[in-house]
Amino acid sequence: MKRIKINEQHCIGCRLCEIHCLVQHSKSKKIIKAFREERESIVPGIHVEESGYVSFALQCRHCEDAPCIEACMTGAMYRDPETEAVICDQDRCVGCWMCVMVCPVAAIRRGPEDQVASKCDLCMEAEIPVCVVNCPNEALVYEDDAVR
Amino acid sequence: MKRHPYLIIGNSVAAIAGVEGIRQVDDDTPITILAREPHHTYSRPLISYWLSGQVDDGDMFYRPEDFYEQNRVDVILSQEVISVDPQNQTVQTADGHRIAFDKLLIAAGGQPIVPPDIPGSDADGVFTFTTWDDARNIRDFVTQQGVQQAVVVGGGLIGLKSLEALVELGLQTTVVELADRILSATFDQTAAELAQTMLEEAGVTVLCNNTVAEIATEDRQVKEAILHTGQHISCQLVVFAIGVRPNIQMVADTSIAVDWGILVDDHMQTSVADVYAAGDVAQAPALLSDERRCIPILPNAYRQGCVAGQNMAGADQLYRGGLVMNAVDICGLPTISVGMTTPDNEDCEVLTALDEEAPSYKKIVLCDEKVVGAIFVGDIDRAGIFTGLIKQEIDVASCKELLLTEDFGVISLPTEYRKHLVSGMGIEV
Amino acid sequence: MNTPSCGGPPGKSMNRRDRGKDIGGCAISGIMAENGELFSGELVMRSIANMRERANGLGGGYAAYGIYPQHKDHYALHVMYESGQDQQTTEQIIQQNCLIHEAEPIPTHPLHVIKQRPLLHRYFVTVKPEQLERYYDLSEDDIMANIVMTINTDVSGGFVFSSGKNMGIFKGVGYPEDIGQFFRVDEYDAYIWIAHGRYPTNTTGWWGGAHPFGLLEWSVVHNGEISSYGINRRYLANFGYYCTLQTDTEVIAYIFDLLLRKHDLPLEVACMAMAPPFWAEIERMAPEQRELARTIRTVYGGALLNGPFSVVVGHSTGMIGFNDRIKLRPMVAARHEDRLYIASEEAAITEICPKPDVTWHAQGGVPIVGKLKNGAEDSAVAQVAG
Amino acid sequence: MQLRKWLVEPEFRIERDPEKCIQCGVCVRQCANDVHEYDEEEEVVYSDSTNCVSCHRCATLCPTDAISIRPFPLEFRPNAVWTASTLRNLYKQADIGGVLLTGMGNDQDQPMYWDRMLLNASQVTNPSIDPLREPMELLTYIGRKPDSVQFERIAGQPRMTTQLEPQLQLQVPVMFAAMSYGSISYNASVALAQAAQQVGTFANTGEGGLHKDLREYADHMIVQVASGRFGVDSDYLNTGAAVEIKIGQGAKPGIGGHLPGEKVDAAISATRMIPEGTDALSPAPHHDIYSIEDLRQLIYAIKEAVCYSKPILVKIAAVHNVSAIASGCVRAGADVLVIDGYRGGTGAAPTMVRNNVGIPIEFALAAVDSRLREEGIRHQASLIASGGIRCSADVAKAIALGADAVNIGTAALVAMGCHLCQKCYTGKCNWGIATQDPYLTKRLNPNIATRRLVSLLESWALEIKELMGGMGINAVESLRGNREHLRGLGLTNRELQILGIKAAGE
Repeated sequence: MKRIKINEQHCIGCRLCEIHCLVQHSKSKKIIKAFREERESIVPGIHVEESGYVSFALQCRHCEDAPCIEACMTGAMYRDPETEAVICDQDRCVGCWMCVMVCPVAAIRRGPEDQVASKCDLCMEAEIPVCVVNCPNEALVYEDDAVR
Repeated sequence: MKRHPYLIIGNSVAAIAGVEGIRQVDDDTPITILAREPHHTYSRPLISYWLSGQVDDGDMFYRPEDFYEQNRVDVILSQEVISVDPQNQTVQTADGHRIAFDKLLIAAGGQPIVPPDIPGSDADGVFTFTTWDDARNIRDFVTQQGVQQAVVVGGGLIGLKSLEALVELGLQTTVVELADRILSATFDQTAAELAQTMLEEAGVTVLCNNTVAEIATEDRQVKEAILHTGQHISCQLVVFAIGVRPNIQMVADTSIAVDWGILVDDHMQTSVADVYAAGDVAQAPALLSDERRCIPILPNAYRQGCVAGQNMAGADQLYRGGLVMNAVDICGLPTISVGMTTPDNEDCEVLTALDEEAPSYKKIVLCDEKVVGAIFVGDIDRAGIFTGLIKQEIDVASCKELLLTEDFGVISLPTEYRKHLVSGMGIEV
Repeated sequence: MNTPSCGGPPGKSMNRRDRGKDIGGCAISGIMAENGELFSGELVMRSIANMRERANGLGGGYAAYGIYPQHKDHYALHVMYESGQDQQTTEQIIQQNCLIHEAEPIPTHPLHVIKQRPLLHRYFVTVKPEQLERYYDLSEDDIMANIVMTINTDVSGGFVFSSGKNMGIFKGVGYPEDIGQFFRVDEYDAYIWIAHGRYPTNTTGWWGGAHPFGLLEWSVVHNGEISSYGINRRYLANFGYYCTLQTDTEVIAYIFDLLLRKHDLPLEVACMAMAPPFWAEIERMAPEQRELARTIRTVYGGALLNGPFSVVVGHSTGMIGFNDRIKLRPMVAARHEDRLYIASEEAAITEICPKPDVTWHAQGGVPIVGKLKNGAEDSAVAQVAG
Repeated sequence: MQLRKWLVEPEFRIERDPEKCIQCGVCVRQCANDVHEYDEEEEVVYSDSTNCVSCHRCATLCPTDAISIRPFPLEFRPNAVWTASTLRNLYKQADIGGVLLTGMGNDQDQPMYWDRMLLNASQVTNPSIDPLREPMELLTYIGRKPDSVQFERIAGQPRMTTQLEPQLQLQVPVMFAAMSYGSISYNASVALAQAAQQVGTFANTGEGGLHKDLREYADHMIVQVASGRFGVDSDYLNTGAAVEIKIGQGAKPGIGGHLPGEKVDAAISATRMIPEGTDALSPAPHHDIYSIEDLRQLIYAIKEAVCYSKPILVKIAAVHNVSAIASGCVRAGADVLVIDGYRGGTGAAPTMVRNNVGIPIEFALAAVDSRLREEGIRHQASLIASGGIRCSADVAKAIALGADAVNIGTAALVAMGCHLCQKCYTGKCNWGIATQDPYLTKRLNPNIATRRLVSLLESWALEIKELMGGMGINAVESLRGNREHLRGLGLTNRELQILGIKAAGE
C-alpha cells in the first residue's frame, strides 16, 4: 500500500504538516478561517516530536497487523479496502481508548472534546496527504512500500 | 454425515477473528459458525453503552450485515454446543444434532459467575451483565418495574461499565467490592482512588472490603442487599459482576486438556490436533509470565482467534502471548492499565507522577530496565508507547528519566527502536 | 609570426576588403578527369550557366588545374590591381622575394557586360634562394603563402587571387558565363575544373570577393555560410593564417591548407575535423574509430565548420566535395567513366553529361573525393611540389 | 554582536499582516536569528526586526504569506557621497571595530558587462536549427590539447599516433565552483557532488578536503589544493577526477581564508585533517609558491603524484595583468586555467576587498583568450570563466568570448535555496547551506537540492542549445571563442577592443 515514509533526517520541525493537516480536516479547508474558527476543535492526525535538533512528524503508520483494529470493540477502526489505510469511523467510535492503549507510536489521540478517537486518515479526500504535499523538505514521502 | 471443514463454536470477537484469520490464508473453503445467541455478531463490550442509550441497536454489530456472506460463513444461530467429541471429530448440540468437523475452533467465551450460596440470588431483579440479552433484560426490568436503586456486586471492569450505564439510566447506585479498592486487578491504590472519586462525583456509593451476603426479597422481587458487614442497602436491582468462568463444560471428560480454561499452545491449538480454542475460553501463553493464563480481554480474543484461524487454514502463525491490559473510561476519566501494575517483585522499580487536580496519574513499573507495567489516569495519550515497550521488552535505561515527562514521546525512545517504529517497517502485534 | 616581410595580424590595412563578413547563396560545379585527361573549360561554363538562377551577377569564377604545363614548377600568381601604383608596390614585394620567370597581363576578351575591371596580371615565380636560406625553417610553400598573405594584407589595392603551380583561378564581378568568356576560359585545357556563380546578399562589387578562393594549390568554391566563422578565423590565426577577405571561403581554404599540408592529416580525417560526426554517432563507433573521432573533435574543435555549406575544393591531385554535417545546402554528384561531377543541382550535371553511370546526393559531412589515378596517395598534399 | 540601537537602525522591517497571520509559529521555529517570538501569554507572534537579515526563510515558509520584509523605511538624509551603506559601515566599525566582513559576491552597482553584450541569430541566409528536432551538442572536453594530431603511414594506411592527455568530459559546459565542506554544509556538498554526477559535470571540493562519504562521487569531483593544504594527501589527489591548485579567488584576491574553530566539528576535522575545534587558516599565498617557477614545480609535483593521469587546473583571480599571469600559468604546465572574476562569491571576505579588488571576468576572459591565442598556446590549456555567471545567456556569452566552460557558485547556491542575505560568515544560514549547525543543516535535503541543481543545469543546457540553434550552430566548439556572435551595447571603443567584439549594428 501507499504509506507515508518519514525521513527523520530531513524533518526541520517547522510543523507545517500539523498546520495543513488541521486545515484539511476543517470544515472550511481555508487556512485562515480554519485557524480562526476550528483551531481548538481539531486534533491533527500528525504530531511533530522534537528533541534537540532531531525531530520528525509522526502519524499513524497504518500497520499491516494493526493492533488498533484488533483492539476495537465496535468495529469503528477498520482498514479501508481500497487504500488499505486504517480509518476510524468516528460515528461508531464510543471512546473506549483501547486503540490508544495498543498503538505503539501513540498516533491515535482523543479527538474533539475527547469523545472519540482521532487519527490520520491519509487524507482520503486528497490524492496525496496534505502533510506530504506541504512538507518543505520532503521529510514525509508518500510512496508504495514494496518492502513488505 | 456432512463434515464441516471449519467449524467454529461461538460468534463473538474470537470467533469472528477466527473467520478473518482463516480467510487471510484460505479464500474459499466454507466456514460454519454455531452460535448460542440468536444475534448477528455483536460487540459484547458495547452492551453498557447500549444500556445507557449511547449506542442503538444498529451500532451494536461487530461486523457489517453482509459479513457472513462476504466471508462465505454458514452461521447457525441459537445452537448451543453441549459437548465435543474430539476422537470422532463431532460436536453435539443442545437440540441433539451431531455435527462433524475437520477443524474446530472453540470460541465459546465465558460464563458470568453468580455465587449460588447467596440467598436470593435467584430472585427477579438479579442479573449478570455479559450478553446483549442481559442488557435487554435489565433495561426491560428497569422500565417495567420502575427501578430506583441498584447494587452492583463487583468493582471490576464489567461492574464499573454496568454502573456507568445504570447511573446514566438515572438509578441511584452502589457498588460493592470485596477487595480494598475498585479495579483491584489492574489498579493500584492511587489510581483506584482517583477512579473512585470520579464515581462518587457521579453519585455512586462505593463500598470496598465488603460483599453481598444476602439478597432480601419480597414476592421474588429484590428489596435489599444485605452486606457482610450487616449493612442493608435498599434496591430493586442487583447486578453480579464478579467475574467470568470459561465455558469448558463442553470439553469436560474429553482428551482436550483443561485447567481454568481450555489449554492451548502458542499456535492456539488444544492438546488435540485440529481442535483450537481462542478468546475467553482459552488459557493461552502470556507475556510476563511462565504460565498459561486466561486473560479475558478483547484485543487478546481477537489476536487468538486470528492466529487460530490462520493456523487452522494451514499457516504457521505464532501467538506471542497475551498481556493484561485495559482501557476504561470511568465517568469521563480515561484510564489505561497495562501489564504488571502492582508488582510483588521487590526488584521492580516504580516511577509515579500524580496530579490530583487534573486529575492525572502515571505509574511505570520497571524490571531489569524494562517496562513491565503502566497505569495512566487522565492523560492517556502516550500510553500505547508503553504497551509497545512492554510487548517488545525494550531496554529503556537510556530514556528512563524521560518516561514520566510531559513531552515523552516516540522521539524519547532508544534510537534503534524509535527508528524501527518510525520507519513503519512493521509493528509486531 | 612567420610572415617573412612585413606581414602581421590583420587590421593594419583599412582597405575596402575589410568590411562585414560576406554571406550569401551560390551555385557551384566541379568536373574532374581522374585519368588526368585535359579538357576545355567550355564544359564547366555550360554547367554553371545552367544554374544562372542561383547567381545574381555579383560574382563568378573558375579554377583550372593543369593549364600551365610549361610552368609546372613555378608558382602562377594571378594578381589584380586597382591602380598602377598598387601594381608597382606589389611587384616590388614579389621581386624582393621571388625570381620572376615570366610576367604578363592575363589574356581577356573585352565584354561590355563586364564593367570596372581591375588590372589583371600573372607572374610565374619561384622563391629566391636567399629567401629560402633566410627562412630555413620554412618550406617554399610556407614562404610563398606568407608572401601572398603579406601582399593581401598590406597592399590595399593589390590582391593575389591565385598562387598555385600549374593551375589558375579566373574570377570577377559578373555572371559566371560572362566571366568565363571574359577570361577566355574555353581556351584553357585542364583535368579539374571548378566553377562558381555568386549570390552575395551584400552588394559588393569587388573582384577579389568572387570565388573560387585560392591559396597555393588550393581552390575553394563554396555555397553557404559558416556560422563558426568567428572561431575558425581565430583558430587559424593561432597558426599564422590571417583572414583578410571576411569570407567563409577563405577560411575553408586555409583550413584545408592547415590540415592537409601543415598537419599532414589524411584527407578523410581532415574532412572529419571540418564536418565531424555527432558525439552520439562517435559513441556507436568501433573502439579504434571512436578514439580517432574523439581525438579529432577534441583537438580540432576550432576547425569544425558549422552552419550550412556545400563546398568543392580543388587541388593538383584531386577534387573534394562536401557538405556541412546536417546537410543544409544542396550537392549532387555523378560519375561517368573517368569523370567525377559535383554540382549544386543535378541539372547542371545532366546538361553536360546526359547519362551518367551513377548519380547520388552527397551526405552531410561525408566527402566526395576525386583523385588522380596515378597519384593514389591518401593525402592530396604529398606530391605538391611535383 | 548586537549593535546599539542608538546608532544603527535595523536594515529591514518585518511586516506581519494581522489579517493573515494565524499565529502558527512556523516563522518562530525557522529563524536562527531569533527575530520572531511567540508570546504564550498573549498567544501572538511578535517580530523584532533588529536582527533580521532578510533571508526570507520565514516569509517563504509562512503558510499564509503573512510576512513581508522590506528595507527599513527610515532613510538617511539623501547624500550621493555618503550613502546609507557607507554610513552603516562607519557606524558599525566605530562601534565594534575590526575588519568589516561580508559573504557572497560583490553586490555593488558596477557595470555588468554580460548585459552589455548581445548574441546573434540566423535570418534567411543561414537557417537556424531547432534543438528539439536536430542534434545540438554541448559535450566539452577540458584539458590540454596538442596543436595537431599525428599519423604514421604503414603501407599507405594512416594510423593515429597521437594520444590525448587526460581530459574531463563535460556534458554541459558548466561546472560547480569550488566550495569547501566547512564553508558549506555536508548536505550542500553532497548535493553538488550528486548533481555533478547526474548531469555529467564536476563539483569542486574547494580547500575543504574530500569527505569520505563523497568518495563515491569522486569521478565527478575536482579536488583542490590550496594554500592551507587542508585534506591533501596522495590518496586525495589520486581520488579526484582532477586536481586544482588554487592561487586566488575572485571575491578576495590576495586574501587567505579562515574557517572558525567552532565550525570544525569531528567530520570537518577528519576531512580537513586538522584537530577538532581549531581554526582552519589558509594563508594568503602558498608559502611554497613565491614565483611562477614555484608554481611549475607544484604542478609537476602533483602530476608526478597522480602519474600524469589527471588534468591539473590552476585557479587565479582576475586581477589587472591577468593575461600575462595566465600565460605564465599555462606555460608552467596548467592543463586548465580557471579565472575567477571580481563578482565571484565567498563564504567570508573583508567587505573592502570584495568590493574593490579585481576586475570583471568578461574583460579578464577576453584578454586571456586573446593573449593565449596570440602566443599560440591557447590549445595548451582549457579556460574556465567564473565569478558572476548568472544565467545560460551569460554562459553562452562567456563561451563566445573564449571560455571552454564556466564555473557557477552563487547560481548553484541560489538553486539550492540561498537568498543572498550575505551572512554566510555568521554560520547561521537559515537555508542550511553555509552552516554546520545540525539544526540548520538538515533544512537542506540533499536530494531536493540535487534535483534542483540538476534541473538548473539541464534547463541551462536547453537554453544554451536554443541560443546556439538560433545562431545556426549545432556544436558548442563552434561557439567557443566565436566573438562574431557577440555585439557590444553601450561600450566604449576601448572596451569593445578588449572584449574583441564589434558594436551592435556593425
